[in-house]
Amino acid sequence: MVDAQGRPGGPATPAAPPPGDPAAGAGWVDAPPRMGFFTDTSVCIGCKACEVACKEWNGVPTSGLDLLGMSYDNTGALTANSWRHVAFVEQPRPAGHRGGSEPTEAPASGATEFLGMPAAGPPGRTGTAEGRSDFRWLMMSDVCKHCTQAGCLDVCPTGALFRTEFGTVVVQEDICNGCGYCVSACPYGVIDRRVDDGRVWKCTLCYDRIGAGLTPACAQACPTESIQYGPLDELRERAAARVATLHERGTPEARLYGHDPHDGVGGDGAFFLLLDEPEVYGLPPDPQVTTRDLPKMWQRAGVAALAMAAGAVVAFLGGRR
Amino acid sequence: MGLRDVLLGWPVYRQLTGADPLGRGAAAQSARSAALTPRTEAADRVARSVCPYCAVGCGQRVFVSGNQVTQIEGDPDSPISRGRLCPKGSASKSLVTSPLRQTTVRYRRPYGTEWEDLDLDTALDMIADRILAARAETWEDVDAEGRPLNRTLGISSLGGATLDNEENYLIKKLFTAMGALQIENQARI
Amino acid sequence: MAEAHPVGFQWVMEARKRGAKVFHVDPRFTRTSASADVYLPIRAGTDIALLGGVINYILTNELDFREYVLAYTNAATIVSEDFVDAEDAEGLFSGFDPATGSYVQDSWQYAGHERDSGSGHTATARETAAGLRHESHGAPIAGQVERDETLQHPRCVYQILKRHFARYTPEMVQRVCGLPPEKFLELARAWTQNSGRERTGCLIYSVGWTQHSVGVQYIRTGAIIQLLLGNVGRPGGGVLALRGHASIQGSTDIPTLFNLLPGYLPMPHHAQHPTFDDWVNAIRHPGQKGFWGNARAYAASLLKAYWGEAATPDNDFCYGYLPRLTGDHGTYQQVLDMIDGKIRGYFLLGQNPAVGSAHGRAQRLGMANLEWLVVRDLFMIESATFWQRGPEVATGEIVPQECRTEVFFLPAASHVEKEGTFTQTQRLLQWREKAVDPPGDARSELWFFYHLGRRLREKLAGSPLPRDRALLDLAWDYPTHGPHDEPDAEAVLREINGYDIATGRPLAGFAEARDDGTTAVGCWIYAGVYADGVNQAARRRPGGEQDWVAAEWGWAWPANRRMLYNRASADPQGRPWSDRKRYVWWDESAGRWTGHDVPDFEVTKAPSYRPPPGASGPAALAGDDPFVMQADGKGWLYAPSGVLDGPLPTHYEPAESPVRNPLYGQQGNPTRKTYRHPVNSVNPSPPQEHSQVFPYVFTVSRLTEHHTAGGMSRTVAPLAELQPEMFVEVSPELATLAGLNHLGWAHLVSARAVIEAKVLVTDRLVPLRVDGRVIHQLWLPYHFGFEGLVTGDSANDLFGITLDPNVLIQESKIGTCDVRPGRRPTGAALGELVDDYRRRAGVTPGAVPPAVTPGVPIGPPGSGGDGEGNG
Amino acid sequence: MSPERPPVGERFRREMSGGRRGRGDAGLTVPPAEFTSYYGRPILKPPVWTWEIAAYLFTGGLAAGSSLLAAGGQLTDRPAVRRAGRVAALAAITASAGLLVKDLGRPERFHHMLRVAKPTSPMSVGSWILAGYGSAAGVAAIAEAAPLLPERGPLRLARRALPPLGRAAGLAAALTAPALGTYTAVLLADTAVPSWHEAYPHLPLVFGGSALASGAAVGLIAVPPAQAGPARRMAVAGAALELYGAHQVETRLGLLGEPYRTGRAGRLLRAGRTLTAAGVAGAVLAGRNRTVAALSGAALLAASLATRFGVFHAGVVSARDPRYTVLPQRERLARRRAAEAPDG
Repeated sequence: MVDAQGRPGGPATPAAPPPGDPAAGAGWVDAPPRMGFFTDTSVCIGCKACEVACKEWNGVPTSGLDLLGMSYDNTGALTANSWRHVAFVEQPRPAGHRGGSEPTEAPASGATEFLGMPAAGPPGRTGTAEGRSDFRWLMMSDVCKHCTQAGCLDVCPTGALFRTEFGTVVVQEDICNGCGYCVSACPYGVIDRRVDDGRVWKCTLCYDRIGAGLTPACAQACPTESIQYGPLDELRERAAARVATLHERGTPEARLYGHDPHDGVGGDGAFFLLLDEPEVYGLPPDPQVTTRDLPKMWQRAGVAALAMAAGAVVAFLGGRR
Repeated sequence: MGLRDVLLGWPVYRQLTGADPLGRGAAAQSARSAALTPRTEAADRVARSVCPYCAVGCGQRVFVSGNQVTQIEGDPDSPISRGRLCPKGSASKSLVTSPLRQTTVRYRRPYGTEWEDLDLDTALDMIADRILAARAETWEDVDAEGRPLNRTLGISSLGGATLDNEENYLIKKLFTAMGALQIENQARI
Repeated sequence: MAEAHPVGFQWVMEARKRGAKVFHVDPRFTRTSASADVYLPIRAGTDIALLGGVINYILTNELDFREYVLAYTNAATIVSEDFVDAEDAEGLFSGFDPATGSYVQDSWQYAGHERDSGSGHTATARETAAGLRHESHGAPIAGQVERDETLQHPRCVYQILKRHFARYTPEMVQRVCGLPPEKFLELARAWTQNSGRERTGCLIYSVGWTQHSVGVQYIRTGAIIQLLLGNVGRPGGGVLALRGHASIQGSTDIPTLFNLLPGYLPMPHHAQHPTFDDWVNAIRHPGQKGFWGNARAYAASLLKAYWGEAATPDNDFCYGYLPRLTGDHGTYQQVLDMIDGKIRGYFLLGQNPAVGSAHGRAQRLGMANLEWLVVRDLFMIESATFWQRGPEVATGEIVPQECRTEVFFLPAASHVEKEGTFTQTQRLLQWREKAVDPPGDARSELWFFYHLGRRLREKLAGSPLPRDRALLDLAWDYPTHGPHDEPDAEAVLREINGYDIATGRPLAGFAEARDDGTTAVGCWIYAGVYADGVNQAARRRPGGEQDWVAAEWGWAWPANRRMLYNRASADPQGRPWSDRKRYVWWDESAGRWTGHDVPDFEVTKAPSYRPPPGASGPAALAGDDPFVMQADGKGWLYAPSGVLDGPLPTHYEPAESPVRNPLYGQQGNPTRKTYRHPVNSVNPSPPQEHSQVFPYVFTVSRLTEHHTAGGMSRTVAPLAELQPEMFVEVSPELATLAGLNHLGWAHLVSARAVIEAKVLVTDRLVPLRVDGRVIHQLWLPYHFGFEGLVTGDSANDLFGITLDPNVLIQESKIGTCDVRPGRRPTGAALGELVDDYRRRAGVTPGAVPPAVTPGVPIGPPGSGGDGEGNG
Repeated sequence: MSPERPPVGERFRREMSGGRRGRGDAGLTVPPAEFTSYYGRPILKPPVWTWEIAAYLFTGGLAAGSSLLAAGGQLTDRPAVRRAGRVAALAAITASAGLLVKDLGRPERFHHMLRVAKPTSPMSVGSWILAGYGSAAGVAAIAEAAPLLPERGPLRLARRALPPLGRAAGLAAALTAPALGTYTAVLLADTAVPSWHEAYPHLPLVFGGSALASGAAVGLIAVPPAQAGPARRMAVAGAALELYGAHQVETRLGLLGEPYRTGRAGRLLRAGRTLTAAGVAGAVLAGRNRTVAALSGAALLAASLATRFGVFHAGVVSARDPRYTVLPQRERLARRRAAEAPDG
């Protein structure tokens, strides 16, 4: 099947640094508490202040001028030129994912559904105000997850990507040589190479600001505290309380994403409260750091290398002269 | 920089000798990264201002180095905005430092097809002359029944909602004294 | 609110966190809807029907906050027996004068005051947008009135109100607005349940209410609900206007408006105000209650501030220097006059009418027919380059070589390059410090107008002409500083605040203004902003170090009061209505009003105070008259004066509507201001023929990512990329009907213009079922124009010019149009397309549909009035 | 603003052309759950690597195979084999270095690769392997130039010292060659690219086999048939490894095998297989004919090239379509939840 070596996500491999304290695992002595973002999409109003404030502070160039027709999303994704990205999802129905058992009016095909895209027809499905009364407009400010086990950092061959004393993951622009490995290693599709620059760029969690005790630009600007910045432990507690409140108030679909230190990346330094399945927002449902399998990869490569050597030996010794 | 410094600065050496053998954190940090500080800390001065866009009146802090605005961000002290800004307010630095801003007087002569340059002082003088001429040509002393009018309907103005109270005060005062009453702004729109 | 005022919206989110329920009413599902508990899609232009339904719900079920209503509103006041309600006359109130299309208000008055009301005929009031004066105070009427405390008298306001809205049932709301009754009832229930002694609800609006031909009455309807529910003058209550420009409130307080002088003093009218006394006596009603009674002191002090030593009691403080109104001199009248060649010169000060004003083509044609134009802005805006790059150049209507307009573009200083105050939406003045010098030739308006005035006075020096006296006698000596001789903004603020002329001492408040020439006050409502010689607007005590009212941040007019009419937060005896809603109350032991805010009341006047007979002004206010700027001290459920299109709000269809008014024979507001000018055409509405030529309703508004006409956002890269192109939002049903494709092109046609836009097909717009028909609504952002980093056709080009009668604000929140797939034609074909539509719709350019719908009976206009409009 | 940069939407639209409203893979044992993607946009960033990296996979393998061939020749005293192998190895590794530097966003910073030594980064490991291997392969190849040096004069010493140095270097290169030939499989697999990552058990075989086959091809082309017996056998061994690995990749990955079977990647991999079969058949059946041997060698080189590009493209495709990201992860989640359920 898909994952031949499929296994339930368990604790991190012994080689990995202890969960929750990546800074100590990266050689930082007496590191300050791990800092992060909690992005509560249930209060996001989609204003994009985070996108702009980030650009203003970090001098990020524009992404380009192009109407994408993806609701009010015209930057498209997290890119080298958008370190915060607000996703907009227009939903005529309350939830994105349907299990097979649920009755649904939609065809049960494995279809990639193009919301609002110029596909087979306009996206209207019901036709009356009443029928669309359960309409939702989800907004979510996405950002680099600053994984506890960060694939980008693991694979970076130059040390341009490094773990800071705050437990965040930062690209050093003076070091990066644009090899592009991190781009493919990120399970969230965050880090990206800037076309006319050649280096990769992403959220630094405002490394310069937080070093001076300031709040990152996006969190400082956010009008509704959808983006909260602080010590990760504190944020996790706050987030759990918020989910409980939402469940109490009749929003059972509220769930956290990236908060679990036991998930495939050891938990995110920037985690989220979502109101639908992650993939609805363009997030992977079960990301895993690729280097988790690295020991086994080297093992298989070793076997293949031996096979190769053996092949050569046999070729020379095995035949007549 | 001697060979010794090169070696000491080589992250591989730090990997082998420090607490970060895998080269993922402290050992990989560059000198530039270690020395990073926010540019707001280096500002010569901070002006306390107010966002120029909508009428919520969010507080802004304008950081200046030399005569250059280096950052504009929300003022956490403001009980109105609590340090927050919307995308427009957050773009204020780009607004005031935009390369598209016009910084010289431009003049289009009657029937002209292109812009021309004009000295600011000359422009002011030309405008004053045109006001006086328009006033002279269109002045109304009294109405048909001899009641005072004291006005010109030859001059109009539109704008003020993005300006300061002090500016609106002088605008209204001067226009009123010159008898121009067709003064309007966005509040009518 | 989340869409256009995101940072203000944090307080709504804060309230939601504490359990507040948020309802959002909008023709389209916006970012605000996404954050609301309940979203109500409504047919654009029908808010009075919806709100009237709520009033009916309150009165039918007797859910009003009776103690508040009885004591603080005019519910008990008896109205003249001459009054005939619109309910009884197909939508017209008594007193309509068809000759002027306006009302004679005598029959609307309180009983016993029919003749001495001083209001009378409103034709002139309409021409001069007199409604704007009431931003700071009520209309002048007599203070002492007949009342029925049982509210049973058939002519008491309460009963009139009840009858007026009796037909605004949930079913009628559905017929008019397209809202399902259960949604309406959810709103009505939540609103009433969340009001009263223990709870308050607030109502927030913006130009979605004002930019209508019945705009003022929308807000009146909201105010009636809030008064009935006791939500005015109390914390968490109110009718809150979200204004859209940094100091648009300030530019009304210190007006750059034709009909006002600072502090809402009216610009004198040539016929009504020949003398200073006539003028002052028209401002305040003799014998009225309240603080507006001191208008003479405010007026005299303003003239002293203007003309200084030249203004003396003997020469009526140079009152003769003031220019006089003769009618409508508003911005739309001006534009039509420009087209007709009547105006020589035009100043644009940070404003871009080529994009931002209704009927963009008329705006551009007008500007192309001036002698000279001065544009002061940060960027090269459309209003500066219309002669070179405007759409009319493409169609050949403007030929640069034949366009005579001389254009001066003067770069302006930005908000960080000058100091001064903005007045934000809650009347709060905040001082801005200067951060840097403006670049190059850029200068502040303060610099420009000060030096322009200086130069004009130099050029006129020694002039013997009487007309030049006003300029030469002007008090125009402000201290300057710096290499460019920048005038001192703080000195101007000091003059605005006012000072004692003999000592130079800044006034502590407007109560110190005198009518004898001993004080000069530039704007009486701002008196106190420079109290004690301290710039109070520059106060910045951190919010975290203050209570939630934060009285030491900036300065609010009047008297640093953060909530108006806050006496109403206490009961008639001066006790808080409830503990959790305490705000301002009477401290019996100290013998004064106290609380979290500056009391909006004479601070030592006991709740038990009753005025002696014959008192007037503040002394006539009883200890339980909280509405101190109203002439009778009461909140007005019924407006006997001051509102020109009726004492009670009434649902009229917009000037352009595909729907016949389901409530009345009268289709539109009979008093709306129209212009017969060849450039201005109005799409037909029922019962006129051919309304189906423009079958769809369109509405325009803002996007979070852009600002007004785009001059400060389409020019800024990080904003431009977020909304990079002009688009139109349509429902999937309309897309199917009209053959539109997502991200394809469409063009929209009205009798004025055709514009094109990219199509966004979205479920956020829904077709509404109205009176048995399906009504499709389209939405457009109005930010786009042909300059800047991102460009597109201007939505405002589609609108014609029809105005609200009270304040002369245009109806630019709704119009009718047709929509077709593909790009619009260019060149001459563009005009032909619009001509063709006009032909098919039977529209004659310049013709205006009748004010009174044919078949609606018109009663006698009554007597009185100024007579001028009758000619 | 940089006008030369393509607008952001162009980029997305290009990327989205890979995605489509496709049906789920018929070979899946469980019907795929319906899911809603974000406008069909990829969740992952497709690799920014361009053809240089795919080409490097080939040249690196070629170098590794060639060094093994050379070492075999050296140890079994087949000078022609040794010489061809060493020269081909140097040429291939030089090309590799050039391709790798060219693919960098900041080529002038190529030396940053040796700034750190990170066992967690296959590229870092590869850089150090490349540095070690490259030096050895270079010395070995240069040693082949010893006979050309003058017998007198200062270079006389070099002429004498080079052959033993070359022998040592040749062996060193051969020892590191299998690592060079297979680490690139880890390089691809150690990413979030679904079809690369899930193929990690099999890709090393494909790459190792392909490297071996391409080394053998050098022998077939450059060595007289009389000395080319080992090369022919090496071709068989390499082809066997490669075909076995490729078969595993295409059949054992479920949905994620799809990109290897369809589209451009599928065509390239099929072409690779055909060429491999043809090359091996030619070598074995008619390898004593110099022309056929050379043609067979060329076929094997082309096969290796096609296979590398095929694997490369399959990964890119899998990263571009959110299906390949979401569906396997959803299944993994479902399995985990089932395992965590109280009833087991």
